[in-house]
Amino acid sequence: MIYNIPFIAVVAMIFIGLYAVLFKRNLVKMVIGIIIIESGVNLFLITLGYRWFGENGGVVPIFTNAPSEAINNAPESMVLPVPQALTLTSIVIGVAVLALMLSIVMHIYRHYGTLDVRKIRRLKE
Amino acid sequence: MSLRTIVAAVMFSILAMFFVFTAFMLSFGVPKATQMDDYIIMNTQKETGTNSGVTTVVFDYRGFDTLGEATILFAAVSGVIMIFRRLKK
Amino acid sequence: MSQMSKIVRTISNIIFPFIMIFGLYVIAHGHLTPGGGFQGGAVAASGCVLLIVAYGSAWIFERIKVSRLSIFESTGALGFIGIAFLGLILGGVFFKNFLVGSNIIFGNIPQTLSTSSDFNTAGALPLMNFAVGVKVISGLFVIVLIMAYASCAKEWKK
Amino acid sequence: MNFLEFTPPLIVAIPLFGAFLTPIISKINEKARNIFAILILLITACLVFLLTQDVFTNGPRTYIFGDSNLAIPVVRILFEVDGMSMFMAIISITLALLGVIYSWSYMKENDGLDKYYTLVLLLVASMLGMEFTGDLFNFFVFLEISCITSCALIAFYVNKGESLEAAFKYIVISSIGALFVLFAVGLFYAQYNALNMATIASVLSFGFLDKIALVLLIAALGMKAGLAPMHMWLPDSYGEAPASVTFILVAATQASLYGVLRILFTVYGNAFTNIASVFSSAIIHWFIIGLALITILIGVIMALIQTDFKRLIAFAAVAEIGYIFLGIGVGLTSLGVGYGKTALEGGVFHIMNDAFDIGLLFLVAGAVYYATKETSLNKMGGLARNMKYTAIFFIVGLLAVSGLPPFNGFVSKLLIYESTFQLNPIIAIIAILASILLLAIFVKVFYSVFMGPELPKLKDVKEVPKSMLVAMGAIVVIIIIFGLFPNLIINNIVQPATNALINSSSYISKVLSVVI
Repeated sequence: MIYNIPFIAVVAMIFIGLYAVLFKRNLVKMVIGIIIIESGVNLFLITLGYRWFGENGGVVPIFTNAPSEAINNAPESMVLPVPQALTLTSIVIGVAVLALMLSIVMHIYRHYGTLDVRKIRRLKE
Repeated sequence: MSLRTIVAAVMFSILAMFFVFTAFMLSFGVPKATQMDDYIIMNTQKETGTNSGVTTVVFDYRGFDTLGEATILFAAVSGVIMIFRRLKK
Repeated sequence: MSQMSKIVRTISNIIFPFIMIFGLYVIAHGHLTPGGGFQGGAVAASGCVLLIVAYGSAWIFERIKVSRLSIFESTGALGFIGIAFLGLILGGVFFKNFLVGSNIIFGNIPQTLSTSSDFNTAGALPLMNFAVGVKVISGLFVIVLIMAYASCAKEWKK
Repeated sequence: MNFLEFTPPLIVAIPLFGAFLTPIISKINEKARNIFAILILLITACLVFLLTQDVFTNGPRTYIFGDSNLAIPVVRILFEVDGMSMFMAIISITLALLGVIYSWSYMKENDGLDKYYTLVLLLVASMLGMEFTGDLFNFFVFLEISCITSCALIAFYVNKGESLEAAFKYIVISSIGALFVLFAVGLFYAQYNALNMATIASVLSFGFLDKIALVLLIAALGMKAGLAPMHMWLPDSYGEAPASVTFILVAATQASLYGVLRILFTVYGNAFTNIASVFSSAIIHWFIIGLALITILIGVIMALIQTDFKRLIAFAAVAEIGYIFLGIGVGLTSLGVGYGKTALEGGVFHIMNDAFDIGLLFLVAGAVYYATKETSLNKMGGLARNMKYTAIFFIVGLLAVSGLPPFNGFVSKLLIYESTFQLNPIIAIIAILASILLLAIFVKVFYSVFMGPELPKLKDVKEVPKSMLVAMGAIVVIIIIFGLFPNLIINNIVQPATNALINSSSYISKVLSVVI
């Protein structure tokens, strides 16, 4: 039985992302780390909305030519719709943040000529 | 091992302990409470006339989130255009 | 990016309409099948990005003005918030679905748990889907176009 | 259905509508766009003051999106406006209005201004949205909008390397913080299948997952508000952004500070009181007080060694946020009992005072930069001769920030000192010493910038244009009024806000009574 492997996958993705952000020197690798955390949290939101039913699991909550046995016991057989809407919003947020970060990284590279965090860090405390 | 990496490692491990606990406290596939979602699945066709439960939540029940999200995309595009405003031929 | 070879450009000319039609289909049938404004807009935007890749961002950057695209995008956004304000004016509550049950357009209501799919349902949702779809297509197209052109532009005006 | 019924959504929807319209209007000409932006903010300001007067008299007001009747499990998004959110909305809208008036002439010679005004209107809409929403996920969406818009605005001076760096550091830290907020919202959804703050607050059982959600929320929102261990982004972004943007960013930081208050007092409100887990609630209070003290000390000590004018004021802003959290931490220890109530009043009042004082100092720094194009302190001198008004404004600002009697800083800091002294005298002494040190730093800055010999390079410096003086003058008037009539302000602005925070049951019953 897949006990709760999705949640373990979420924790693993969050830590790979956090590791990349905290310990990596290259700016682009930090951006990739943030996107990994982003997809980890999205996976967490989606797995919250899953619901077992029968042997092949819940059905998507869309009624257009849905299978008949899913229609008969309607709410229990269908997966929860709200986390899917939340994840849609969070994915678009990920795209927006990614676009902004990459445009800033492009500018930093054009301005400093390097992507190494240590060389750029002129803003001392 | 500069001080910064030690502090980051300590913070890293404390966070690790929190997240691992959450992973084992939640049960996959058996949600604890589902009253809100059952209401949406049963009333989506009656109240909004939509067959797809997800689109009802995205555009009607929680439409204001999608307005917020449309502004996020709008803000990101204006931000990128503003940052690259010096880009002429 | 420089232009691709002639073969790639002709193939992309052939495929481009099909991608756009599929994207618009996903936007239009958001309330019946899985999909909607954002997902369909992303599919159609990938069709436009195919053009950027095939014809080179410099070639596209001269022909398509970024300011016109951002006007296109803010009209999409104004459409979306306009429908929300219409809900306030007609239905009395912000974001009210004022077309459900009315016989203007998209008015009729399917009876509960029916699996038939009738396009003329779901009140203001298809309009919102179109508005968001227009916004996402032009928004993602602008972002990819600018970043593609910026990466290969020789120098920027100081 | 009188007009007041749908003012809350209008207050957030009008700036959004204005932001979407600005690119089209800026096609006409420059002046039309500036007037349009100020007009939008004026309409919103009138609506905010109209709603404030109503909410302070007859309690919180809710607004349901999409349908007038509320379904049994709260499915729709709900705007819940109570005393505290109106208090923060007043601060946000006044700072935004004065910021846009200030940036009319401050930003005149820059290019790319129609995108600048769009992003400023979006930032204002997201601040007001964060303060009005009663839905946790909606709060996350507006928090994310304010992250993206302020990051793009911080990176406005594209050719300066430091502002790009500050923007990148800001967006990295804010997006990780926002993701932790989303994770906590997921935890609430997993247990109670509700996203509405009031329904979660009424059914919260303070289990282990709720403790983790509380830690994540306090860490993420505290970091966004500038609390000690993760405040590094604040001096960089405040120092590198244009002064009018920093002025509005001060209000955006306090919007996430409002988020901390809303989580602590409303969502976990009755979890602290009725579940007599004295042990865990005591940890939270002392934790916040400890962090507040560290923030004050870091802010003041770092401000001592700064040579850049705006970074110095940014570190003073960090110290001021430390005072606010000190007031809240002490207020939490004994909710509603004697000194706890005065501490909370001091903390909440200090949010408004700090917003105006630090904002005024940033505007003065912007005026000095506008006139001399200089930011480092040792390259300036003798500016008082030909920048008289700015010098006077700076004196008012520095006296108000360090809490001297005739101005508003004194009133709220006195409340905070008085209550922390009753809790633990040592903390109060440290806070007072830090405030005196702050005064010393600013006097040194005043002499190095405004007094001193006439520098040859700065001989032809002339006073800043009219619209900047109007904005700074308005804040000085507000500071003096608050300073001279504190009881007037405390009784009918701060008191309703703190009462709204303390008895969170009125907030919760407003939603649940509508449902049942």
